[in-house]
Amino acid sequence: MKRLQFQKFIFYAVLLLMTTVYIGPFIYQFFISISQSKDVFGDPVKLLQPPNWTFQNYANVWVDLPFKQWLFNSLFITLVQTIMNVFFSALAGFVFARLTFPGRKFLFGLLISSLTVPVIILLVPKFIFMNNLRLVNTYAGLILPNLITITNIFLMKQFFETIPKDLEEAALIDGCSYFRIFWQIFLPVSTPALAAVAIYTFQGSWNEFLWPVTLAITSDKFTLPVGVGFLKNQFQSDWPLLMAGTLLITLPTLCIFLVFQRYFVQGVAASGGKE
Amino acid sequence: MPQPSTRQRDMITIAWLFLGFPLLLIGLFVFFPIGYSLFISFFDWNLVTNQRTFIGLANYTRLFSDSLFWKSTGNTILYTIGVVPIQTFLALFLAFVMNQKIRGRSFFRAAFYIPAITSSVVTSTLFIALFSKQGLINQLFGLENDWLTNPNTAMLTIMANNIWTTSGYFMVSFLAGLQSIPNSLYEAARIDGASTWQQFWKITVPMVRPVTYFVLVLGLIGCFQVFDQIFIMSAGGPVNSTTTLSYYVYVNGFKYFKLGYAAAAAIVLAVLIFSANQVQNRYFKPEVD
Amino acid sequence: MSKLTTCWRYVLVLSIVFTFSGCQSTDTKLTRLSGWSSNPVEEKLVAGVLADFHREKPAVNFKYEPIPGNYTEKIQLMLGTHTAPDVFYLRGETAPSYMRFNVLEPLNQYAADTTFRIDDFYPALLKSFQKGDTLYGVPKDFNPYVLFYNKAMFGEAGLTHPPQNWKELEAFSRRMTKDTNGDGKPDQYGLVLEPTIEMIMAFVYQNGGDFQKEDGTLGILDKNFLDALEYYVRLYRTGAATIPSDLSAKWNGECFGTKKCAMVISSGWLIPELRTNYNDVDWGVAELPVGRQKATIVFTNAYAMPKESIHKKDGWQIIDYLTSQDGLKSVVKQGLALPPRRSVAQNLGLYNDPVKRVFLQSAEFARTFQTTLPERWYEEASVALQMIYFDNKTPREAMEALNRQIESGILQ
Amino acid sequence: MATVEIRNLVKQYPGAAKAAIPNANLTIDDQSFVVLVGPSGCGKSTLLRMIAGLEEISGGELLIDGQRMNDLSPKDRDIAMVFQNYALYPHMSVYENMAFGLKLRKFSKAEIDNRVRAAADILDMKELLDRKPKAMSGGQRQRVAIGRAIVREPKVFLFDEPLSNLDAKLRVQMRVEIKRLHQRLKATMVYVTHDQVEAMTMGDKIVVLKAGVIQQADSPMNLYNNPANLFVAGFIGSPSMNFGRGTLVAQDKTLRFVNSALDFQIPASLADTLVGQVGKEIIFGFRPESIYDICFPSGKTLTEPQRITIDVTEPIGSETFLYFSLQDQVCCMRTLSDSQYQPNQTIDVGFDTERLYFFDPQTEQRIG
Repeated sequence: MKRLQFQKFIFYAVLLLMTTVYIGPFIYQFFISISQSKDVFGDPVKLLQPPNWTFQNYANVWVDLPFKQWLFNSLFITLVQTIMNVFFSALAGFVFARLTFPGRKFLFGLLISSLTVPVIILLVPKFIFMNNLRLVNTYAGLILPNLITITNIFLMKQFFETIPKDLEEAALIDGCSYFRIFWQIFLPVSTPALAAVAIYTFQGSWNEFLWPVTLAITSDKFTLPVGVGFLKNQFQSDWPLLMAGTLLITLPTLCIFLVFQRYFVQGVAASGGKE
Repeated sequence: MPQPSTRQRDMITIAWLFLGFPLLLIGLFVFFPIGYSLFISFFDWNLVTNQRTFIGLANYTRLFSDSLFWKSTGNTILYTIGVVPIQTFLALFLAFVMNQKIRGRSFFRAAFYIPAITSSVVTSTLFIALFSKQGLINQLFGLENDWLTNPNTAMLTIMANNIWTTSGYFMVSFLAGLQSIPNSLYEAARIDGASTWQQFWKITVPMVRPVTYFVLVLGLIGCFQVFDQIFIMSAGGPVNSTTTLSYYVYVNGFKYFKLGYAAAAAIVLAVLIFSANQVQNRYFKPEVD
Repeated sequence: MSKLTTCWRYVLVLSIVFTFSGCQSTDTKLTRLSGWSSNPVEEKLVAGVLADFHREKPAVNFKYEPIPGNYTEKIQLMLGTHTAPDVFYLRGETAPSYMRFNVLEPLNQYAADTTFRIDDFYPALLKSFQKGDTLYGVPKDFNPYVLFYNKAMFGEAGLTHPPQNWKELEAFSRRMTKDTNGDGKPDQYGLVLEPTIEMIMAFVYQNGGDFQKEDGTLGILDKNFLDALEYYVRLYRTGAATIPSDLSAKWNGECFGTKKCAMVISSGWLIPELRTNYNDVDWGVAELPVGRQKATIVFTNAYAMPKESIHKKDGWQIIDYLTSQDGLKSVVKQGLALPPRRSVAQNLGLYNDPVKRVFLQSAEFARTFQTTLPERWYEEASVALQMIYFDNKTPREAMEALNRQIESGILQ
Repeated sequence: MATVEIRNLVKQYPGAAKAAIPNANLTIDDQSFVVLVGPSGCGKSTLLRMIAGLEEISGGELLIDGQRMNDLSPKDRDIAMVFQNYALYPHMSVYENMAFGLKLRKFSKAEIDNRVRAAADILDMKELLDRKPKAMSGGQRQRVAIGRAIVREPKVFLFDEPLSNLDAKLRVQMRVEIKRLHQRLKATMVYVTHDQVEAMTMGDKIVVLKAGVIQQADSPMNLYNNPANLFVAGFIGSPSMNFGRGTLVAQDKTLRFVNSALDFQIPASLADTLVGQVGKEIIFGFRPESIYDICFPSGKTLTEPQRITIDVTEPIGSETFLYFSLQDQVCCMRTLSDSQYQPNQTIDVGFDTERLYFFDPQTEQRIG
């Protein structure tokens, strides 16, 4: 009995330690963000004293920086990408899961194999391409390349394959066209998968850095990560401001994650379970 | 070969119709760039002046005589070798812990997962604060190291950042794998007298091999491409000790505007990833039952 | 179900419309002016001057778009992607590559206007933006390296004047380097130098050397260059001077402000720091000590227009105003920038100011540090200096390595 | 209402060596209830799906009411289908499920409402209309699936093993209901099952398939009494027919069936047809209910007594099955439930001479 309790104690001690390692930095970040003094380093205890707290840094982020513009850009780009991505990856996933046509296997294999191609290899050609279309530093340029994600197609295909074939055939007999089957039967039935893909895409788009940092040149086209990333150079000594800004970027994904945790986990599980 | 019937033809038409726009996008932004990258790599192509000259393989020969290229390749490999095993093991360990009967499991799971959903800009900025000379880490451990400006520790710090953010993500992959292991297996092992630790090594580890493989593949691809953290935390420095291939490509392309040269380096990176994957396939791929 | 469907469809259509309509990049009717934004104060200042301009010339429709972060790369990127602003700041150090790429509008014709009086500018500044006789930028401000010294520490050490030459610099510095608490490590240094190529180049120029010679070949293995470098490094290695990171500081201004050293080589940007953060320091400035000749490094910026601009007339009006007597006056009055026009400095009486006079006089023998090498040379040079300061290589070894790296073709 | 004609229908899957259905011919009369039965993989579902239009027709013709249907899509064939897994749209209520096909065909709201309510009435599920499929039992779901077919008032109803996901009791109940529905709607129905009991109890006409080939198509009792071949004989009936191999021997102007366990005279009525097989191997078949203990009067003409040893007795309540071996073949015999047989008991039995079946071992066709 004693041994068991000791084991339990060790177990919870390890768990607690791990938890601290994983969320401790965010708590540190929060306390820096509400610090009155710009001199945040040194003895960490002084960050914990209430008289030193202020929320002014958050107000400063909002007022002094083009934060509103960046927030709008981030939201706009992310939402468009998420909605379109869900739609198009579902559409393509439906085709690969349900329709037979010559070259299907080959095409799908091609898509999957392209997943190992490093993103950086696409950067230069994509940029030249966008430049030729005069889309550098535009919303269209920022949005277009990420309207569809191959992983999402894969996820949707996986999910659609679990939907009984009967359902599709019943709909065919009921008089549905393929688009209607997709739109009125498969989509409504696939809410969990769509949610997973949507959340997934939202998170990816929201946090995307390489493409916007390359393509967005002027501040009015920056997304939040890019904007705040540059703030780092500009306000190197103003850690409370920086931390307030970074914490604000984290909030949307954090909220979405906490609310839809279940779908999130499903999405990762589905992409990781089989290959 | 019989002629496809009307219905088959319909289906083919519909399939292509549905796939049209997605494939167009993928073609434009994935497949075309891959080919175009190769094309560009044979040119001396300056973005600012938009002049291009065909120079054959000169970009590649220059690349191979550039000591910084070799250094970044070395850094990339070092980084991958340092990060992948630790992050994989940590993820598996976390998943194993999460799979036990514990109170507040979803809280802990969320806690481990939060770094994974956080923007790399945020985690990187956070790490700069944590690992600065007067930052929390030095305060806690009584050190005086300036982690990110010290060439010996800058890479370690970035590696720590990556491990910290991705282990939670892969934990979820493992968790799914773990939950598909029938409980009776553990029960049988307990009756046979296996301790928790033995259960972990003798049942969990072999049973999640397919997931492990998947995590290793993804981890490897991810590590070979590391960029954001480098860009924000160290910009390749100090003394190029954190310049990885991805960053090298970016700098050559968008700081020095040598597009052809950058494309050539990117191609080399792709080949490197491809070969590493082949090695993985060859030696680590679990047999499918 | 039908509700859900309708909702979906609505959102989808809307988002498609949005994507393809809301993406027009920049309003082509406006003349765009861009600079870096180093801090909010400066941004407000520029906005104020521009408001004056707008009052004077309401016909010119313009927009001020500051570019945060990685300015040099961003502007080159914009030039390459046809999105460049119609007027932008050009750093003196980076000017050669722009001029070489032939993407800037020559300004000689515009500046030939007699009311503009181009000959009023300090020649050293103009020279930074000239290729041959062609002018590509109009200087907007400048900042030379000068010597800041702590008067109290000088008094304590019994020194009556700032160092005049290299010998004095070393001797004075040694005299003021001391270990006050007896732990074997000095707590106060005479001089803090930064291990950067710009600061070293001031000494190289004083010694008659150059990084890249007139004919384009490298001068880093020449005796004049190496002697200056060796002198500079020796100050550090023999303990006559130190570097900021050894004092846990980010830059030498911080060391000077916290009274950890008696002298630093720095420029205008240190002054506001001293006034706001370290106002208990009693300081003075002097021209840099002289080597074989008088020389210093100057950092200067100019206004330039891209060749591709479609608003060159309006663009020039902006440049014209901002670099005119009136325009410069209001900038100078409000802030700390030094006017690139001699007449403005004289009219504002800046030559009577004991601090500003030093800066203005330095402009007469200052040089902008420029090379025509591809940008990567700078990283390589930093690596070479790191080798000296952190890997204990001799200056010659490091410069030989740098020379190899540059000559090997990667940088050509 | 409609007839369905299948003429030389062929199903060839691409890449498969053999055709799934080499050549099928079948006529389904108007208002009839036809059951397609056979072991799994025999092609019965394929055939049904070809009628539905869910499978491509590789050759031959499919006519509904005399019209060629081969190239029409399922929705244009005026058929309705009930699936094994119900295939209800999980996101729609019962009402919406039933109305969906009508909506797509642009029926007026009133007409849709009429039909749905009428169908709900027939199937006695008015109170279920607002429910979602998830909230219903298997039987209720099956009812909805049938209701969805009814509202369409199609020319032909197709059922693809609709009862196999239900438990045994419910299955019997639904069987009756579908039968009743058929009588009420007077519609043409094609029903696929692997369960021969279901086939026997429901069909007007049963079509037995094996490996894509129609073995026999006939009324249930004809199929039972006059199986065309070894397969049908073995497939129809439960417990199934017993078989034994032996030789026909001519002796004293009579024919005898002889093997190591059995030796009996073939009745004169059969002797004429079998005389050509003398000296050849032959397969003998008898049903469990046409073998009798000679100790009890049966009122039948029996063959000479044959001695058997009981291995296992299996009382099922209404009757008792006895199992015994003939030449290593397990055979079954049906007896009354009050009989007191014991394992290892030896008894003498005779076969009902009216119900002896003989098959050619090569062709497996019935020869007598």
